[in-house]
Amino acid sequence: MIGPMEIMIGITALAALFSTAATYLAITEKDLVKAVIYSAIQSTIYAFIYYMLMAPDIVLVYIPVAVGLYPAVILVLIRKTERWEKD
Amino acid sequence: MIGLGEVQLFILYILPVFITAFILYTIRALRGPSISDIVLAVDSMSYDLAAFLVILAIFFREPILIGTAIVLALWAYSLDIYVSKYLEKKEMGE
Amino acid sequence: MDTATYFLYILISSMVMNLALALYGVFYKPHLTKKIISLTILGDTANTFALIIGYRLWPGETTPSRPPVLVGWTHLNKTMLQQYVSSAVDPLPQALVLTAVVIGLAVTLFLVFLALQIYRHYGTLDVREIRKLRG
Amino acid sequence: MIIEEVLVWIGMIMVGVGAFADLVAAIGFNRFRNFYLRLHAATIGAIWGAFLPLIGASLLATGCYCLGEYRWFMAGGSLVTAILILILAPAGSHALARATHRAGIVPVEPCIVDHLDEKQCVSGGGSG
Repeated sequence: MIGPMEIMIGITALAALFSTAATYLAITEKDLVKAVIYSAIQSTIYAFIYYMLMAPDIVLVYIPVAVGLYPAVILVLIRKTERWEKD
Repeated sequence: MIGLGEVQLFILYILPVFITAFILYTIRALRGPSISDIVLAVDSMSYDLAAFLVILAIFFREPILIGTAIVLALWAYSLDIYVSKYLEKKEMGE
Repeated sequence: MDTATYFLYILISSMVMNLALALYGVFYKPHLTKKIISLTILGDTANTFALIIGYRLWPGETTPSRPPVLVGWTHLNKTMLQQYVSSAVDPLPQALVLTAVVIGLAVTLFLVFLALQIYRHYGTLDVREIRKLRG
Repeated sequence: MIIEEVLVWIGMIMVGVGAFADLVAAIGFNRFRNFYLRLHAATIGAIWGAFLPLIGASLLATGCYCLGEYRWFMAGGSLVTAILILILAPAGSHALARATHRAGIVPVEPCIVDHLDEKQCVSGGGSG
């Protein structure tokens, strides 16, 4: 039986599957700048999951921290150190 | 007179189009060959996700859920600017 | 099994996979920047588990569960309050997560500047080479 | 009472057109083969896919009495988001394209002349 509740939780589960793919690419990427941006994709999908779990105040705090500030800070770190991860 | 039931039914019918679009955006964002492709895809995906969040707030009938869309749009733009400044080989403060 | 429960199991399984991948990144990746990125993913996944604990399924067939923010309190009567309490999600894990996100930001900033000082002192960020250089 | 119904109909049509434009932009993201070609798809996705349904959602929330007393708050929030996206999306795309061309990480493939940097111009790049 598929109603509106099943559709909404199904969308959340689909977003969670894509977040797993983004996490896998972020962990196994050699280029660290690409890894940071894959982490930003994962953060966007997590913000959508928080929205669907009915937590709008968490979304309001989580988006500036995880989409805005984490990539900025880690890009400053990569700029000042090294970009490629050696095998 | 159009009630809430018709609007909710319309949003349920329009939902698979949005879901297909987001799946295609995420595929391009995950297999983009260069950094610019990934950032452009996640940027467009964030703007469309903001519109989708507003439509879902109308579906859920919750006015407190509106404020998340404006935050998402603003900080996706800031991600653009950070990566552009990194690619132009400048320091972050200039 | 119910369909909604099945989808919830898919959601929780994906979160467990994310947790395993982030732990693999923290333990086995030799580069310090990759360790910091994995640590942020680990913290976010733990926060998501706390939110899934506080979630509640929809009380009716077409009435969704509501966020724990009381809107429209100027003309409030008892039946509205009863309906609100019977359909709102748990606010306590959301308050805890709200603190944990900000503390995670502070910890990540501290680790980033620690890594920067390590690079200035040793000239590399690879853990194996730092261990070699110590003796 | 007729004006609210007209507002709800216009809003629903705008949301439908926005969803269709979203699908077109997503297909374009997967079909184009170069970064500078994908910028066109990004334009469609930002203006027709995000600005238009937000304006439509604002009109829909204004006209629908069933949303309760706080429908003006919902309409104002979506209107402000729409205007911000209209300002910010072209600025972000332009900054990203400029940075990409200066860094030179993507070759300009279907190219006839490039006045900014002649070395990036790949001539004879097929039928673009």
